[in-house]
Amino acid sequence: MIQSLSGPVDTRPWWQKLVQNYTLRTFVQSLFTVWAVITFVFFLIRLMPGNPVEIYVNYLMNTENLTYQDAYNRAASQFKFDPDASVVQQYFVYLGQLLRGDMGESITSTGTKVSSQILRYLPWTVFCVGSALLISFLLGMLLGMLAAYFRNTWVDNVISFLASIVSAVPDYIWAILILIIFGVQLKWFNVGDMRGTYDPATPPGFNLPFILSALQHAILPITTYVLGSIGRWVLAMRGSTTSTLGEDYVNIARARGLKQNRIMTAYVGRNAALPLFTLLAISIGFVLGGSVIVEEAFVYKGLGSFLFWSISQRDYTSMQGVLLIITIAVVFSNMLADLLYSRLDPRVRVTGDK
Amino acid sequence: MSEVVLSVQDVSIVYRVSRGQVKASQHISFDLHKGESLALIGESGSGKTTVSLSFIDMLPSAAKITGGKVLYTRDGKTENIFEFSEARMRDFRWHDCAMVFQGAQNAFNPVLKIKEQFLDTARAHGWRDKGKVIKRTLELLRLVRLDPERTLESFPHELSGGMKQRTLLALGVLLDPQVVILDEPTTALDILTQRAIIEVLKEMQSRLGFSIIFISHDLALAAEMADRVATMYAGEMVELGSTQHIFYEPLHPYSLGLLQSVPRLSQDKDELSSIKGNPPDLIDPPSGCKFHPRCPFAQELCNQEEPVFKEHEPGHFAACHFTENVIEARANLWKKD
Amino acid sequence: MSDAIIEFKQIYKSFKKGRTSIPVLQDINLAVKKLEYLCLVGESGCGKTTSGKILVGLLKPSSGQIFFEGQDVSTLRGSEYTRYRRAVQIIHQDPYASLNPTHTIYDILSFPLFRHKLVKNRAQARERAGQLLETVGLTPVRDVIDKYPHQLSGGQRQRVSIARALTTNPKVIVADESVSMVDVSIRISILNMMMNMRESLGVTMIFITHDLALAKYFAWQGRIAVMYLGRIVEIGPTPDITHFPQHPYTKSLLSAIPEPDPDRTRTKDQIRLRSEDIPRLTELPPGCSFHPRCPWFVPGLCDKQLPQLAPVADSKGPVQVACLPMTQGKPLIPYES
Amino acid sequence: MRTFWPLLWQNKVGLIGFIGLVFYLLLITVFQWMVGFDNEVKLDQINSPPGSRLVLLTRPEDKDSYTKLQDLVGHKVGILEKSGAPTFLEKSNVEGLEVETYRWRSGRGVPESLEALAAGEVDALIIFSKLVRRYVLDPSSRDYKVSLSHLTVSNPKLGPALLLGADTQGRDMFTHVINGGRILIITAIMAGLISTAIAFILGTVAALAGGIVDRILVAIANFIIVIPRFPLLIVLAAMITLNNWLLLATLIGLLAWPALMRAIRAQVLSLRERDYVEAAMALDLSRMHIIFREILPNMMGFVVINFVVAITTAMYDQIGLIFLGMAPINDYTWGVMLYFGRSRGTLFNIDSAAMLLAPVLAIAFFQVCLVLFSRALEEAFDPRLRGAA
Repeated sequence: MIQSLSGPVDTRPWWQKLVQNYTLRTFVQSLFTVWAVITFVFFLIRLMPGNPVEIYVNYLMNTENLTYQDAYNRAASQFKFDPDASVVQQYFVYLGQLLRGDMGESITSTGTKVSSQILRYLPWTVFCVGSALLISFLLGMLLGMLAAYFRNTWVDNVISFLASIVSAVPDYIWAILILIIFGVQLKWFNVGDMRGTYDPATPPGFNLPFILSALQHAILPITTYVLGSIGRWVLAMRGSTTSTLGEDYVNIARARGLKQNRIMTAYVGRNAALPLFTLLAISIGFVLGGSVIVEEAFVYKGLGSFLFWSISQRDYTSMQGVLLIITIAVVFSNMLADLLYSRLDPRVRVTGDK
Repeated sequence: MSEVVLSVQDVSIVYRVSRGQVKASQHISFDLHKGESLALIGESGSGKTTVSLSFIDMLPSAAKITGGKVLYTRDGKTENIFEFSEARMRDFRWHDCAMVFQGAQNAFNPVLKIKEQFLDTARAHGWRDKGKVIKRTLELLRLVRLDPERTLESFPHELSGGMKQRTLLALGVLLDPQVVILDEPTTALDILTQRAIIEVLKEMQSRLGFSIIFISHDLALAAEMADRVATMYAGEMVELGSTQHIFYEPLHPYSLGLLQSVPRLSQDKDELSSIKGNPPDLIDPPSGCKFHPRCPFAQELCNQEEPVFKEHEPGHFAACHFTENVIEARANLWKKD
Repeated sequence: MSDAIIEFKQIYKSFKKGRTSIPVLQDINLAVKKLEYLCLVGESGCGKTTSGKILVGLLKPSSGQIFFEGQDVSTLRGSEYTRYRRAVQIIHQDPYASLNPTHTIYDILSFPLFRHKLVKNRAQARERAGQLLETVGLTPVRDVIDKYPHQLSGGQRQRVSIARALTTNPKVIVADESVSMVDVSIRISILNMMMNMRESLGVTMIFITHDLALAKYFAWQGRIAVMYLGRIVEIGPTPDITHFPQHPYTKSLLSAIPEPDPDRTRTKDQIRLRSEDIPRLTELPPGCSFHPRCPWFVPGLCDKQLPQLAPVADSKGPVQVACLPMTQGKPLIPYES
Repeated sequence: MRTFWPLLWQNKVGLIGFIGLVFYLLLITVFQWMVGFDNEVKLDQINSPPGSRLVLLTRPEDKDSYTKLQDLVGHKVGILEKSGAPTFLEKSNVEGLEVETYRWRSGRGVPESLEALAAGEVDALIIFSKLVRRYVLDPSSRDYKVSLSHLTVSNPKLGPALLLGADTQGRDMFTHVINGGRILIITAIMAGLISTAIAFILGTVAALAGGIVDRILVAIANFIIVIPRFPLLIVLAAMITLNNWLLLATLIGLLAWPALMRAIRAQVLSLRERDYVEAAMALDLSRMHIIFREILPNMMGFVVINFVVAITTAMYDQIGLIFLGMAPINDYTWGVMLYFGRSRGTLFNIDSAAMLLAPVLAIAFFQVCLVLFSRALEEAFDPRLRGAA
């Protein structure tokens, strides 16, 4: 009476396999979300009462004494839409442009492509936010695990208390605190020298002085992002590890006489870290959101600072472009986190849902 | 009788809680012989799991062993488990004494293949020869009637509950332990799956010759599996004897009460009755015999003096002041059969 | 059957999970006579709990009709429907999950009393709640009525659940595994109390359990329906089912159950199934769903045709089985592969 | 709830948070009323460097002679014409002071007055602390004109010194800090209420209605959740003129509900499966009874905790918006202080630390208190954690 394993004989036809493929499905879902966001942002900018086009038309009428029609046509040429077409038609033209990677031209600096502007600022933000997330994710997991292992001892109390405090304080408050205390009062560094993304004296390129300069300029924003996000990781990892420590398989691993190291890494650590990957995506969105103020505070010329600039200049095409890029980044990092999770958790790999 | 593997002597364990001390297990003594299966039966909170957790030092942090010793003998050498160093205890676990917990649903690390988990266990106890471990694993999986190769390559979630339980049994005997503790091994399993586990267990025990401590609230299972049975009530062992003793000649009113409260399939209409009252509060247990508030035979003495756990006939122990009344009552009750 | 208080006619129920639909109940026909003891027995996933929930109106069947006192429930409207809902009540399995922890016992009992205008004011509600608590043996009432569920023991909570089910003066009570989580020593007293409710309150009891021994005790004067994978495979008077099981599944089940009687349980004949895999509900085998496991499988018959409940050939007994060879009068021959 | 207070008492960290929140409550009610709001623009102080206060400067040999203003009676005191000193002296009502006024001339009058002090033309000088640092204590200063190394700064209690200095218009910053929280806190609470209410209603409806309603609501939530909230908020703020706190609260609330809505939906779904809810259904208790008496009490803790968390989110959002100048800056709030700090360069002014740190710390502590309190609530409401304690 040998028992056979029920299940994994896959008899689905190829097209069904394709449709039910987890990676593909996640990807299509992400594309759909991006499309929805594009549509949302487009109509938001076009159809809101007092929408940017209207405002711009009014602005032109007031400043340059144009008639409504002239002003409208002028606005249309700058917003890159056909003034005679309906909003829906404009929408499809816009979609087509987007597919070709064309986000239109900046309104305030005529002739500059929004996409090239974004490409200029994006890498710095990606560099900053990316390294900050990596640092706080790894460090946070480590501290969280530590707190969970020493549950209800002073180690845990200190770590959890500090994590609560750190997670409570908004990242831009950290930025201001760093500036006031270390920059202005203690003069540990010269704030003025650290503005921008690198020292204009060092030519960009893959060489040590440039990298050092880039790091020097990024260190403050990175520190701020780390401070702003690490508390969450610590608390999440502590909670996750605590509940994993209570799992049967961990107890049984102990009863099996496994060495402590092995239990802590392969049994507790791996399982406790799993839920954090889902949080990673949310965190990316959060940190990117905060980058607007943090970059502004440190005068770091990244995407957030560009967004703020375009908003204060009422440069709607740039604004639209940046908002889109940020959302797409979040959607796809969501997807990546999902896929990463499914790589790490065999339960998802097979069934395709959590 | 054959040699004693595990000798439990006067072990007491308490849990510290905010209200005081829960006297979870008090003055537990018994000997486990080589190759026998001993059932610990009792209701929830009777302390049967607590005492067995203490053998492998797996008690929760709130628990404290307040007395007693557990002597373990292997190859003629006897040691007190409670005095083990950490390293010795780690090696003792699973290699000498494996514990199969209830609810195997979650017994395996969900992110590792079954094979990894067998290898992990072997590696932790110094078995370096991977091929040999795999060979033994395949053998054991076949013994528990699973498809060995496929089980080995599976992740835990790909196995059904019954399969996991059997895989865990195979893992339990991987290192050829002398003692296997089974904590409610069939609870939450279907009847037919439970039957398969029972068969597998019996076969494994006869092949490998380990001793079993069997923890259950299910009298029927004990009747089928055990050579000897110990009844536990409110943290104390109240009766210990052969399966025949406990099921046909119980000396303790609680054992008798339990037998009276379970229906039997093969009989026609049974005369059943519950034990009156509720299990006692273990922080503030009743004076004297802890069972006396629920006992139909209780007299003034029971309230005042704790009965001694003593041998009434060879191999049959009980802690009751008035065993002769129990014998009389049981004769009256079972005459009708 | 005019004396049926509740009747299932061709009840089907399936749950949707994503794109797949899981058939939980298939073609259930069952008539429960007034004041009859009926037990639904089966392993987990057989659909017994779903049947219970459909019976009390918590779930709607996917197709089929339920008759309450001869009326099709789906045609009942307004007060008629309310009358039906009040007349059938359920007692859940887990005494720890079935009482809302934020309410006192009085609250729990008084909500339905007020809702159905069975009492006019607080004083009346308290009095009625007290009566109900006395009915279920929770005396003295004043020790219980203002407590929160967490202050009571498992057995006491289960009694409160029963009292709550009685608030609406029901005619039918479905007890879903209602004692399986209660300590062994007090199970019977709760079961006896429920059985007494038939006489004292005129309640028809439907008992759902996986434990055949309990089913036998409870429904000795009634009937047992054995379910397997969403279908009733055998139904008949309890003594017939427990002593002379007909369907291969019932036979295996009975042979697999250990008994609290060492001699008897060890000499029991064991039926060996051909497979221990329980098919998934989403991938039910064709024909009789038990055929891949059945030791008396007849190729070409059992795997082709769907068996219907019918009396065993040549017998005029009241037992009905869903087994093609038996109903067609063919002898059961062990299947050799 | 009856078990809540003892649990809070045991949880010292949570207690700190709770006490802190009570303090903030007092701040926006009682303290605020007691301190008042200094909205009087002092034209004579218009040039005062932000955050500085008046100090008394003397020659070293007189270091300990003047501990209060009265000690200067009969002596000559130098003041700058447009500094706060004239008003201060006027208000302090000390008779018999000889006052010598020096011209301000964009600060260039300062060295003059200092020279006068060094030369013994005046016995003491009432001057801004910031200028002292710049002209007297910092030898590298390019404005260093005279040798004043023998001068000492002493600071007798010059009347009611401004705790946190004055802003660029001479208004008492301390009163601003005390007053700057009310609107923020009320708005944050409103936004928290709005988002929690939306999340609760939609989550409950989605879970109980199921089917297509559920799928649509969840899809909307999933959609909103991927758009980074803060950038969207500033884009929206660029289009809607946020001149109204209720509007701001509504906007924040409208964007912050999805995560909580999904969590509440999951909670209701799991609670709905509880046996006691099923029993209530079997007893034909009303839908309202089931939602409000059976389900809600068992997730009240969850809702309250998330309400507290929602307040922190709203606080983050609105102060962020104000900091960027995209939300109301007419009302003088902590956020506006930061905004001015950034836009007027006070951030980089070494003497303005106290003035900027005050709102920064007020915000930070408020958030910390909320988080500590919410964590205490979590422990109090979670029976699993409670058992472990």
